[in-house]
Amino acid sequence: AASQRLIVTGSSTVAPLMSEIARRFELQHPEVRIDVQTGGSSRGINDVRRGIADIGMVSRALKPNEDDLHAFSIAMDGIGIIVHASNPVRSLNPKQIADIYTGKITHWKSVGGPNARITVVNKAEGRSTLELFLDYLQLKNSAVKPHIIIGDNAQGIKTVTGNPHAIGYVSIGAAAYEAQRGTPIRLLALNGVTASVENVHSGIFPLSRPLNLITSRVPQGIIRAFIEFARSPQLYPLIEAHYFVPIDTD
Amino acid sequence: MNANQDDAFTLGPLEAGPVCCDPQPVIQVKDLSLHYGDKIALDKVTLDIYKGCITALIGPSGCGKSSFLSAINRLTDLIPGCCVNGNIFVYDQDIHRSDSNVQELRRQIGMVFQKPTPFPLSIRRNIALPLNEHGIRKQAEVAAITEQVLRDVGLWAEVYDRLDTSALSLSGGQQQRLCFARALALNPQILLMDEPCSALDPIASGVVEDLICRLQGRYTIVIVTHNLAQARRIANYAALFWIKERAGQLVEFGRCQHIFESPSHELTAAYVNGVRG
Amino acid sequence: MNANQDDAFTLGPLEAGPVCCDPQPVIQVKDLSLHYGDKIALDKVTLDIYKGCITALIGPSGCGKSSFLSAINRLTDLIPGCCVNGNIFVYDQDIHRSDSNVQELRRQIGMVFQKPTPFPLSIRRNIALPLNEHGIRKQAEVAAITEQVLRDVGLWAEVYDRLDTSALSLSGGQQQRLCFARALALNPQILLMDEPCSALDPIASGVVEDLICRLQGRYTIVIVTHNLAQARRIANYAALFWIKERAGQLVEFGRCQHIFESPSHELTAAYVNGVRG
Amino acid sequence: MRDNQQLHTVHRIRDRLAQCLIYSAVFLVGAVFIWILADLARGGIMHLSWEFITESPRDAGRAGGIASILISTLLILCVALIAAVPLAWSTAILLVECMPAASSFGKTVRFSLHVLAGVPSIVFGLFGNAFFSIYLGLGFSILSGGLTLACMLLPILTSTAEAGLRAVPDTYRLSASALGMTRTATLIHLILPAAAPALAAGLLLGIGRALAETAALLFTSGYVERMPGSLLDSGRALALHIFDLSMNVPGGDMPAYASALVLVTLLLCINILAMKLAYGLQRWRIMT
Amino acid sequence: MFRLIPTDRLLIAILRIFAVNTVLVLLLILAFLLLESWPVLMQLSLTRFVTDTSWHPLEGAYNLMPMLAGTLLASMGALLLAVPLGMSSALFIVFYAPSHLATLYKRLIELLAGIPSVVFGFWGLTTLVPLINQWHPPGASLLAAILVLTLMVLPLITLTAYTALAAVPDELIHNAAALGLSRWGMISGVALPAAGSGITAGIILAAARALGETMAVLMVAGNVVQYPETVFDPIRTLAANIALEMAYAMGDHRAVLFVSGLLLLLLVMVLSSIAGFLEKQRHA
Ligand SMILES: Nc1ncnc2c1ncn2[C@@H]1O[C@H](COP(=O)(O)OP(=O)(O)OP(=O)(O)O)[C@@H](O)[C@H]1O
Ligand SMILES: Nc1ncnc2c1ncn2[C@@H]1O[C@H](COP(=O)(O)OP(=O)(O)OP(=O)(O)O)[C@@H](O)[C@H]1O
Ligand SMILES: [Mg+2]
Ligand SMILES: [Mg+2]
Repeated sequence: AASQRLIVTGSSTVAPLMSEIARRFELQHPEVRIDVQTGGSSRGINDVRRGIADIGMVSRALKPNEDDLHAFSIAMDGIGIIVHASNPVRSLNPKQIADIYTGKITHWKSVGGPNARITVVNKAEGRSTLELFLDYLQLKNSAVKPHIIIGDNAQGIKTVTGNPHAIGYVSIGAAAYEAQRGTPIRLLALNGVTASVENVHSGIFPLSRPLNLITSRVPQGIIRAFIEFARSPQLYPLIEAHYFVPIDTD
Repeated sequence: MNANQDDAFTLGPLEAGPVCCDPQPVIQVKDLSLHYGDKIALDKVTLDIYKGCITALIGPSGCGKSSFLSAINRLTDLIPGCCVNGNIFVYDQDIHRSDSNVQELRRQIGMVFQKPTPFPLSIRRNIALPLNEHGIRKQAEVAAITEQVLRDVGLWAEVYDRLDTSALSLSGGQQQRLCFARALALNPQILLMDEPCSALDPIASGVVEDLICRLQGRYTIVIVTHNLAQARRIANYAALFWIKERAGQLVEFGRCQHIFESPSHELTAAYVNGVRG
Repeated sequence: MNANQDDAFTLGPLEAGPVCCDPQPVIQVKDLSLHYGDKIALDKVTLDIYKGCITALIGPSGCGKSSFLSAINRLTDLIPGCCVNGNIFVYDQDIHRSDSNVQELRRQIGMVFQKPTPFPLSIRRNIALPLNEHGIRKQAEVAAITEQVLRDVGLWAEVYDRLDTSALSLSGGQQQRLCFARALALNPQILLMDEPCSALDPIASGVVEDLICRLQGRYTIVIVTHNLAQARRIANYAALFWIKERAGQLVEFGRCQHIFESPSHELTAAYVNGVRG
Repeated sequence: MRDNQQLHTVHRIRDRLAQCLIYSAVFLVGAVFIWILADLARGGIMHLSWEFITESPRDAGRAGGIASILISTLLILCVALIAAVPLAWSTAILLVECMPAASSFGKTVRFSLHVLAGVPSIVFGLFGNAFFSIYLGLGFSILSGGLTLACMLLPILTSTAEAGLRAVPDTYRLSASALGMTRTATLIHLILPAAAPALAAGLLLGIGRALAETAALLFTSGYVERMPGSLLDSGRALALHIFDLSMNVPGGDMPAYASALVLVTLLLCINILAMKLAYGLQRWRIMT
Repeated sequence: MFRLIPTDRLLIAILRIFAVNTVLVLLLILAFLLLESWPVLMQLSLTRFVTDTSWHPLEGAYNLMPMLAGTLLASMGALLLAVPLGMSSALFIVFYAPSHLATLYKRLIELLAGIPSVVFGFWGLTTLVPLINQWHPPGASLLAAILVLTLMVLPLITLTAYTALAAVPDELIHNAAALGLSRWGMISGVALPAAGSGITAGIILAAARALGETMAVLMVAGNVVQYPETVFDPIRTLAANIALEMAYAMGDHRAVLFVSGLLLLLLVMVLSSIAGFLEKQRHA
């Protein structure tokens, strides 16, 4: 039985990757048991501060008022706009997206799509994807006129999958991973820049962010070992398989 | 006293002359058999009920007296698994004919059960509900009938000032008399009673017994009772049922005096003498 | 017939000589008042119950007969809101003294209710359970007592071969006799009966009445009954209760013959003559 | 009584009309529900296999089975029942056997239960999170989930037990008392056995509610889908698994269908089992 | 024999200790909800929950009213559909169906009563929402919430109404029949009034269930905080709001969620006191 337990909570973007990393780590350290819970970046911060979790997952850079925490980047990710695969629209610019999200554009026709109303999918408050997205479009959440509000990336993908006229935004990693598995969604190009891992890697894609692990104290012992393991080059293939961009720690 | 005055009866004169001098069958039961699933409750009962008379059905528990009553107004239709064979004629009409109107039949045949069962409504509604059902809807008419029947059963003085309270707040004897009133309101020709006194205390029971006596002649009455003294006191005819070979059967039927004083059947003799209910 | 032989009684000889020639009070009730919350059920009843006699309590419904019985074995303790004042002495012991042992009291005083209430257990367990409770646990002893009391109530022949079937499978009269047997098993000196026959059909009722007669002399019996004929047949003493000013009161107490034939109180006269239960 | 023929025709039409409406309502309800059940069965049966029951989930539940989730669910259920049943049943016994219905203590308890019964499960979730997970420091664990569920089951178990005990005829209590038996003995030998079917039915209802619960577990027992090693580990309940698969996992519909099918079957089995149990208890009681 | 009385005392003492715990649980729940929501209840005036522009906790806008409206609308809509259907089903079982069909149908309803809400939510999400979407996008809407809630409370209403109707004494029905009442006359005149209090209690129970239902609604209602203009508009209910945001709420936001928990509790208490009041009225 496991004698030591690590609780990791936070961003749903990082969680699938982290579960896999945790599994591999446990193989090497049979005495350790790692529980990965999702909920959102804020929950990661929250739980670490309250001491419920040992490590938090945060899919953005820490804010100035969070400098009591220690962050360790493990990968880069971008946020991509997704639509259903049957939607002929290939690209949108930030102005169009802002108009769609604030309700100024309500029809796909206005942006060259099919003759149908747009179903706007937004994220619930507290998700870092939402914060980054709004930040980029210079919008306040109160200005957004959504039709459906979702929690996780996966839920966003699922919603768009089920609704041919929906538009949403999720982690590029998650979207690409799903698209590759045959899920009928398409990542839209932003300002003509294709939403892809390469473009995030090379830094051309405008909507990108670091994925961090955070702790409340300087990591010691097994926590430190785990964080180091998560950042070690042997995991690069795994990170890439999840369509994130590994960061060279050196 | 004023109450006593109100208690006076408004029952009309007898319709059929002196009681039972000339027995005239109103209900004719021919070879009636009744099953509940596999259980035979009645086996080939043939019996006439005479106009204006009180016929008492007696016999030990489970011999099918209640079942017999239910067959007459087709209440057996309501009991799942109950199957009736044979013929019952009420006023020469076969009640089991497919074109016979059950609701009209049941209006003609009033019934009072062992346990007083007023509906959980006000006293007034208890009587008005069946009247409305049978097409009497005019306020004034309903009110008149209500007063009439409540006087008939001697309840008017007791309840006239609280007709709108729940019928459940009445005492047992009052509830039972309300059930009588409810049955009488529909102006039936026949009254069936299934041990109408046995759930009441002696005084209430006496009041109800009086009531039954006063109804004699105006209605044809069939009463089930376990109280042989009562049967003797009030009935003109008596029928003894018995369980033979696990089925209820009619053992003897005749004038009350005959059954109680010189029964022809040994079972009857044993029953009417030996019982100390 | 073999069955008849088994039916023979094993009741012992009378303990107290010829019945009631010398009335010797066993239960003394002094100024007993009983309330249910605000409702006064009994008001200042004073009454002696004599050894070896059958005392019948009669009176209209709600006059507090059952309440009186419950007070004697402190069954009133179980009823929330019931409050008892006055003194009851059983064998010269005040039963309301704080150091009196209710369980022992109730063992001494057997009780049989109106509705037959066998426990939903086997026939055998029905009798064994209270015995065990009172410390009699030896298999052989329990079996002996069981047979003894079942013979006493005339049930042995009917059930000896199915003691392990559910008591609920018995007929009403048998169930009631089982309740008698259960009460007798504890070897009480006093038996209280609350309308023990009234839920039974006439034949079963007759059997139970016989049983009560045969218990006379060996036990001091207090019986509530609505059946005046029955009271007259079996009781040595009778007490009439009545509701006056909304409270149950004792109207008259005396020898049975006296109460029924030459009552001193006009209410008694009216009741014993006028009632047609 | 006038126009009887006409009147009865009107009645017959009214009866027919009522009957038609009722039959069509029933047909609608039946059809919709059979549609749902058929959907579940059709969706689930394809994915269902022995491996699905015995393997742990992989790839966020898209592959593998639900073994670890079943274990977590059972553990949560056990914790909840062990905590709730003694409390609930003793409260019910106290209310019925030892308290006048009007006593202030009885009223307080009954009022509390009445309110508790209506509290939405998500509010229990909030409470469980604040009290068990954070205040008592149990974190996201099977224990805190189970205890939260126990709070939720209290009113159900108590009120069913109370109803069952009240349904035991008073005559048993009176006759037993008249035979000089103590309350304890009466309770053990007569009342509890007589109420056993009702108690079992209540327990069954409680188990059903517990198995079906999602909202109260969301913030107490957590999301972790792995085999739990101890009661302090987080464990994902089956209902939560269905929620997660259907909401958060693209391509999770098939396993979600299968899990739903397993859950519904499980509930059905428990139902049948409890009926048998109650029946058996009754037999056994008569025999001894 | 003298030992036995102490047994009783001991029994009662033990039972009392357990029962006190039951009361404690309720107190504890109330205490913790209050404790956790205390900061906002102190800082913000209660009017903020009514007058704020909308629900944007991160921007400090805490208007609970749209969600309250959503909750009430969804529940009432569901009751409006479920009560007639449920009553019909109960009447069908008790009065209309031949016995084997009645048993079968009752089994079906019992089975459905046991189906977890997530399963209904899941079915709604995969079947109902796409259907409504074809008719009127976006699909996830008040309508979907109402329909799913209807499915959930319908068995509850049916079973409670069935129990109440089945408890109407046979004698009453036979009496009614003996007076020549037609079937519908019997049902509407006697059976329904006699079963009235039981049926009302069932409906109130169902209302409480509908108000507090979380997961199924979360899955199909769209969760947009707004006053719906048509049934096709998405809504968010109070309970769904808690489930959706609790995981990552911090500070005031978290406290406000506890406030909405309190609000839900309050709603349910109002409902139960209405039920209690009705009950008293009947017995008076
Ligand atoms: N609904 C029923 N289903 C099955 N059997 C029944 C039903 N009603 C009555 N019986 C059986 O039919 C037989 C006759 O019953 P019935 O009620 O007619 O007797 P009864 O003479 O009225 O008895 P009692 O004097 O106790 O009222 C009994 O054996 C009884 O058990
Ligand atoms: N548990 C109780 N709570 C309140 N009032 C009660 C209770 N039991 C009896 N009463 C009332 O006390 C009075 C006496 O009741 P009791 O049962 O002693 O009468 P009774 O003479 O036995 O009547 P019956 O002949 O109907 O059995 C009645 O008015 C009754 O309504
Ligand atoms: Mg009968
Ligand atoms: Mg009495």
